Amino acid sequence: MGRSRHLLVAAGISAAVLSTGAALTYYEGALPTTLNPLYAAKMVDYRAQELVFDRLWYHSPINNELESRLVQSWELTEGGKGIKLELASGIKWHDGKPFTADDVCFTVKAMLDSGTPSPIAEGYRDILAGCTPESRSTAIVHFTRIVHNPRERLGFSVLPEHAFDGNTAISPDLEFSARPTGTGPMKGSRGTRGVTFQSFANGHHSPQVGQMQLQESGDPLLAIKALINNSVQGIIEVAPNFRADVSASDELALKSYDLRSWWFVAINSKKAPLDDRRVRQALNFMLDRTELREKSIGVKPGERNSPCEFISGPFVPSSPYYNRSVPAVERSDQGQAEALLKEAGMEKVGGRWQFKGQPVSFRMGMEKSLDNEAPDILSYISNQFEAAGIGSQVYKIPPDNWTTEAITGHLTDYDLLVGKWSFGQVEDVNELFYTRSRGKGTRNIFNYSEQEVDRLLAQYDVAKTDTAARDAYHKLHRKLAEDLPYLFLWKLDTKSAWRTEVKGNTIAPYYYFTQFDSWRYEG
Amino acid sequence: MPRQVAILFTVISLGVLLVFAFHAPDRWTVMAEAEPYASPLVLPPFGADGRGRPLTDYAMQGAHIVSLPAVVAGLLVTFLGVVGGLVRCMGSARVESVVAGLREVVGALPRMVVILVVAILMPLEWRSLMALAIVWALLAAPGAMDEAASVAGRLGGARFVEALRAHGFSRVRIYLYHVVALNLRPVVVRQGAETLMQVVFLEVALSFLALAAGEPSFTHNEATTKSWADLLYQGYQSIAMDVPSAHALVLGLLLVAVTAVAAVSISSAARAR
Amino acid sequence: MRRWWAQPLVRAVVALALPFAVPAIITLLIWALPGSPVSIICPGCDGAEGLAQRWNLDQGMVHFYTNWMGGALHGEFGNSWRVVQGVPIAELLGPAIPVTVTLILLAMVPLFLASALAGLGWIPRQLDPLFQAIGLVPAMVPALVVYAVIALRFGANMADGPESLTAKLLWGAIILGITDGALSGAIVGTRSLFDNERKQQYVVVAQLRGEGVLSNTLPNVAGALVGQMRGRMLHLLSGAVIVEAVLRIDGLGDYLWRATLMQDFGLVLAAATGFALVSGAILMLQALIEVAVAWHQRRAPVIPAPGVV
Amino acid sequence: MICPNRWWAGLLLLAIGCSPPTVTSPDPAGSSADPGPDSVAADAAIPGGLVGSAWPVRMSDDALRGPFESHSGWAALLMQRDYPAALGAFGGDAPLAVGQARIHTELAAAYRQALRVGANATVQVYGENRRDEDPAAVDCLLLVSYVLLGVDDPSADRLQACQRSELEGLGPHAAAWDAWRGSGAWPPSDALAVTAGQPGPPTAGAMPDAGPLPHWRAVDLVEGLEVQLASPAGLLGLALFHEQAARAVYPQGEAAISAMLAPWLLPGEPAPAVSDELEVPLEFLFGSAMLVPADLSFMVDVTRGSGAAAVDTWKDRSAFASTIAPCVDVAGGAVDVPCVIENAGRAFDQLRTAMEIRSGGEQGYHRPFAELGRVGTIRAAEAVAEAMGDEQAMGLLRLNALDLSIGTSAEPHYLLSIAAWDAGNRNSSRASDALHAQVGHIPGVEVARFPLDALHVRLSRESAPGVPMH
Repeated sequence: MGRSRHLLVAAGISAAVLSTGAALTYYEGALPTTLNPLYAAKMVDYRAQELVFDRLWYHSPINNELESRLVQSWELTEGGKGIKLELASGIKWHDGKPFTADDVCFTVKAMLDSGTPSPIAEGYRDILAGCTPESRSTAIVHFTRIVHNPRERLGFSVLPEHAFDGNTAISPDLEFSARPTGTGPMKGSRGTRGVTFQSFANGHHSPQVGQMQLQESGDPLLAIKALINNSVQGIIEVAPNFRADVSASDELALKSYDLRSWWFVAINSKKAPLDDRRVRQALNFMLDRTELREKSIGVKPGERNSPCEFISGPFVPSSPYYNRSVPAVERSDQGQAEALLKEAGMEKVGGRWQFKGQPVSFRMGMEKSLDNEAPDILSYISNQFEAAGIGSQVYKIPPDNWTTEAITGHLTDYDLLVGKWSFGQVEDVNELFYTRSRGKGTRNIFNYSEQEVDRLLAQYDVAKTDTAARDAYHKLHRKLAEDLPYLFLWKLDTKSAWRTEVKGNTIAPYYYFTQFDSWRYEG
Repeated sequence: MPRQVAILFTVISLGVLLVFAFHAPDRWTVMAEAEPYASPLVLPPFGADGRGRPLTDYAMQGAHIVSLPAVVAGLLVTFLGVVGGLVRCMGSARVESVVAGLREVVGALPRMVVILVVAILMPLEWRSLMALAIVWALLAAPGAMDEAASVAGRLGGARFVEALRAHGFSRVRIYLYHVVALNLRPVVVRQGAETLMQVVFLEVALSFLALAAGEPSFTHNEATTKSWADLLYQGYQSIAMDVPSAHALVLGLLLVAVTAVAAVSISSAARAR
Repeated sequence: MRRWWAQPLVRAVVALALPFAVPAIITLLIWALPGSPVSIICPGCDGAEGLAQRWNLDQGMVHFYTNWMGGALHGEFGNSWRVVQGVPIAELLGPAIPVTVTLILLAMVPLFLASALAGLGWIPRQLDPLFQAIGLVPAMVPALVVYAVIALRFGANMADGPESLTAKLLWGAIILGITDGALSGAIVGTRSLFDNERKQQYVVVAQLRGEGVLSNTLPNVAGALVGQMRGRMLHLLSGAVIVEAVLRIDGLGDYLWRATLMQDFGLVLAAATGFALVSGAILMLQALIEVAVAWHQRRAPVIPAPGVV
Repeated sequence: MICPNRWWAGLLLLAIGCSPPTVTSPDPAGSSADPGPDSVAADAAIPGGLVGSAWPVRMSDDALRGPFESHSGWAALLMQRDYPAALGAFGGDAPLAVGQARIHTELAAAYRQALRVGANATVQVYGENRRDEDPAAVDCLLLVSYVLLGVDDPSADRLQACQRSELEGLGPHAAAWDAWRGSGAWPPSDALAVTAGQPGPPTAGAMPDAGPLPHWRAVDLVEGLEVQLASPAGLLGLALFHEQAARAVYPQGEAAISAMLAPWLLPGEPAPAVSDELEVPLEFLFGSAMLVPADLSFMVDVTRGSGAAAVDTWKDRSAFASTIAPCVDVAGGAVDVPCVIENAGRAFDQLRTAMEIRSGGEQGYHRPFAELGRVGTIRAAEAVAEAMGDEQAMGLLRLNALDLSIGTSAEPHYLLSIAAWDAGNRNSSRASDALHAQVGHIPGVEVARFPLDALHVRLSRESAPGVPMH
């Protein structure tokens, strides 16, 4: 090794750098858009922010207890419409300033401030009414109504008042988004190439990993080779076709990451002929999901404990909201598809379907990063449509355009969009199917609007009992399986891969790094 | 290189590219036809990729992407070169200074910067190589016009035309045959051939960058079309990560070489006698 | 060009105008894009009027451009919207310009050497095909191989971290200098320039008088030589975008590439203006050298070339 | 360190200091070069004598493994954990009684865990999170659940509250179970008699389901919508059916069946005696998370006998006890989790080395078999932590074992026991995923789904607002 080290120095990499303790480096599919918790747009944002901030209350990943590192004791006040928080002492912000009740109330006020255009704050505005700091260590949070389990509703990250000099209108492009000040176990700073985390021992945190680095994994093959080669110590989302390599290695451990995700093909029901429900149902029968799954994800039919299970509605099959009386279309049924298209006024000329004399051809897009998890799925879908006589032009959409244009309903010149949604404990799908208006239906991809669906979603929102809410979503499931704004494909589990030198790496559902204090890296 | 050999090489190389381009499947065949990374011996003629699909489709579709835009850009530069030369022959100083000024402005910025700014402004569905190829040609044109003008200048410019007029040749014949065909041909054809090659390299570069950055390409719709950059990308993996895809790298470099041979042989075929 | 100073003057004017023209053209084109830039900055944010007002996007193009240029003149480019949301652009591009200039200068080293040797005639013509063949290798293949090896060998954070910057600049310069026809162009171009000049009458006369060939030819070809070198540098600047993006070097080229992908208009404007500044500087340098050469030539005796009426 | 070893790549990158690739995968830890079937490695986790008797090592002998490998029942059980297919195959033309008994015993254990899922979910949703909408009928199910879990009911007049519900058969059902509470009689035949969905007499090879579901349809007190209810006790009948079927088809295995069931018994059940000389057929060990017969006895002793003290008792005879002994501080009442994981890894390597030596080279089945040994070790330590009340260690060990319980190590009864623990911790997402994975494979476990679904809806509607993310 002597010759090459000498050459390394010649190549400009100083030997000193090589000998210092290496940082624990892990790959994410993409870099976080922001480290400001109010503007988390993707799952990678949530995971990175969990290292830098403390949520007021969180669920322990081990026994799911509702715990808080910031609140020492609490009691209900104002007859249940308020909760008085006695804060823990000895907690500092990453810049050394003390954590006080003013910070908690500043965060609540910032979320309620209309100058903070954050979709996440929007969610809290109909629950939180305000906050009054009684003393440096006591704050009272006011709710708009009496709620069950009030602590469950206070899962937001607390922001430092002094970092914004008290201005509660927080805009996404402040320097805070790249260099935040939090109370979490790690002090984070977003560089151009990744995010660097530095441990910050605190009254309520004692991280054992000194330095950590988040990198963006471009090529999945390079990522797995780098992991096997110990150039990187972890990969957050391992694509199904690489999981066997990880399981077969002695130096790697495949860890489960509890994230409820399901895949879909959104249909532009505003554009003819897709505005006709029978056409959408025909497309649903044209897709052979079993073949799609086998070819792109590699799951054989009938395989037990498969990470990928078919769905017929907007929920994962194990969820109580899933209407189990609505079967998934596992195999294609060309006969039924043809009958429906004929009924919708189309005719097949020379093996190609025509609508009003024009050959039917759809423009289909997919978020590019899904190609890593299900390689070539877009081509397989378009080939299946092609075989059934429907033409298609297919495009891969940059991840960034997906966030800025697809989700916000701007890609209206597309006919079909392949995507995926991820959920935590809350499986509220109102934002996906509600008619898009101010504050509602913010993720309604093709601005789908259907009266019956809006009624059911409203019924879910105002349901006074669980049974009413569940019935509403069961009916919604059946209605969507019939009206098909989406072709529902499947749910797919997420797995992470970490080297065995990383110990005590308990992975929390959805937020991932909640138990980071127990992580150790003996690299 | 003797002229006949140059013409032969031109015909062969252009022929290969155009045949590939013509037979390119318009839909990406995802049917595996062999073992992953099958060598050319197992799956002639070029072997298979990581999912058992023939590399010939990569070569053909890549040729299909670049052929038309590259030829159009080459012809555009050739045409503008001829215009530059003829303008010098007309001896109009004002037009010449306009061309010189244009050359300064256009030549001021690195071409890739201009290409990227144009690429950012193209909406997603207009993304194609043609627009970028034309921009590249317009960026290369002032250089070609300048060189053609200097050739025309060495001829004697307007005085050369007057001298031939004295011999009784018609103005059109002088410009087309004497000026362009005989004297400007080598320069403008070489400039056109070089632009043709550069446009191919531009496509490979942009697609390769998009692959390395995990972004969709600016030049083609990689959901249905593969580019030569995909070959080079798999090839790089064989060097850096022991993936058995060296035959993809060889094919990629071979296709790049064929393009270069085409450009060089066109230039030498059109060389002055 | 009748008067000798006309050409350098045009170059100087263009050099000064570039850093203002480029952002103006880009702003014009940004406004031509469908959809409002605000939705790109804060997707799905309702009530983002405040943001539009904050970034001067609410009163049309001219308002935006004048404010942007006003800020740019004293180094205030605003914050990055997408690439590194929230970080001041000046902080990103500050270190990026020297990195790119270093890369270009390092890449010029092999070109200077090759040009000098070719000029002196020490590189035989038979080697040209070899250099042209090397020139054909697209720059990004060796670049990505180097990146992958650094990533696999020294760890991903090293590959992207500052520690490996020097190594990446060294390798980037070598790749940039040799591939994409840069080296072969330098050799062939310089040699043909000097060969043509050696055929001139005055060189023969100078040799008869026992003077050195180079001392005579150099002043005359200096203008063309500088023009060629400037063309080469622009070619390298163009290649730098690719090499930086692949080797993940935080230079102007890479920021421009990433800002293009993520439609971070603030950064695109600043990075393109950065390129305009560098190109303008090279252009100004060429104009000054041309003036110097012309001034030197005017003081030297003029031997009329035979046969010119 | 992988470096491109192609000559041209090496040439190209010589300056970057790329030396020829060293062997990347280190030799399995602890293996000494000199052969010797069961040589003791320096940092051995399992004593040398025991390694040879562990079923993965014994099964490396082709002659011994042959009959198992060729029988479709074992393939279905081991590769897919597919009970219906395995049971069918064992009951085929040449019925394999021991194999059938093995499956019936595992089913008996699985149904008991499914029962605990239902009971815990009922307690959490109707006990801890009672809402005004919940009908009186839920008090009856709460009563039954508290009885089955052996937990004191916080409310004294639960039975009276239950009687207010006029749902047909629900009152007597609750009363019968209330009467059985504390009687110590097993099995609770009288209570089972008034429990819905009871299967017929136990017959080998049969897999009855839980009968028509839901057991009752009540009405919520606010909106008047239908509430579907099912009593977890419905699963006890199925558990006992399979237990008795196992004992009937393989009478000689009485002690082995009891020992295998012991860790999964319900609180009210009498525990079997801990026997030193336990006779366990290879068919019970093959493909299970127990390495040697003494491991079964050790687990019985930990879960139903002397608790943590069992570690010292069995240190020399049980592979698990010896592996986890250095990590258990009986006096301090704590288990060192990293130490357990480290030692389990060593046991894994030891088994693979011994198997490699026994079968003369690396084979495909070595890794999955040794993996079962590693999972079993961690599960043993988890049981010890539970016995000592070290909640934190038990939780961490469970998460580690859960990560390893994939593919051939995904034992349904263990996964359902994790679901029961999750349900008790109100972690309804993971619990419903685990239960859902068994629905359709183990008929009747859907009984537990009714209370678990109710729990998940209640929790998800009352947590912090969340938006779908991509």
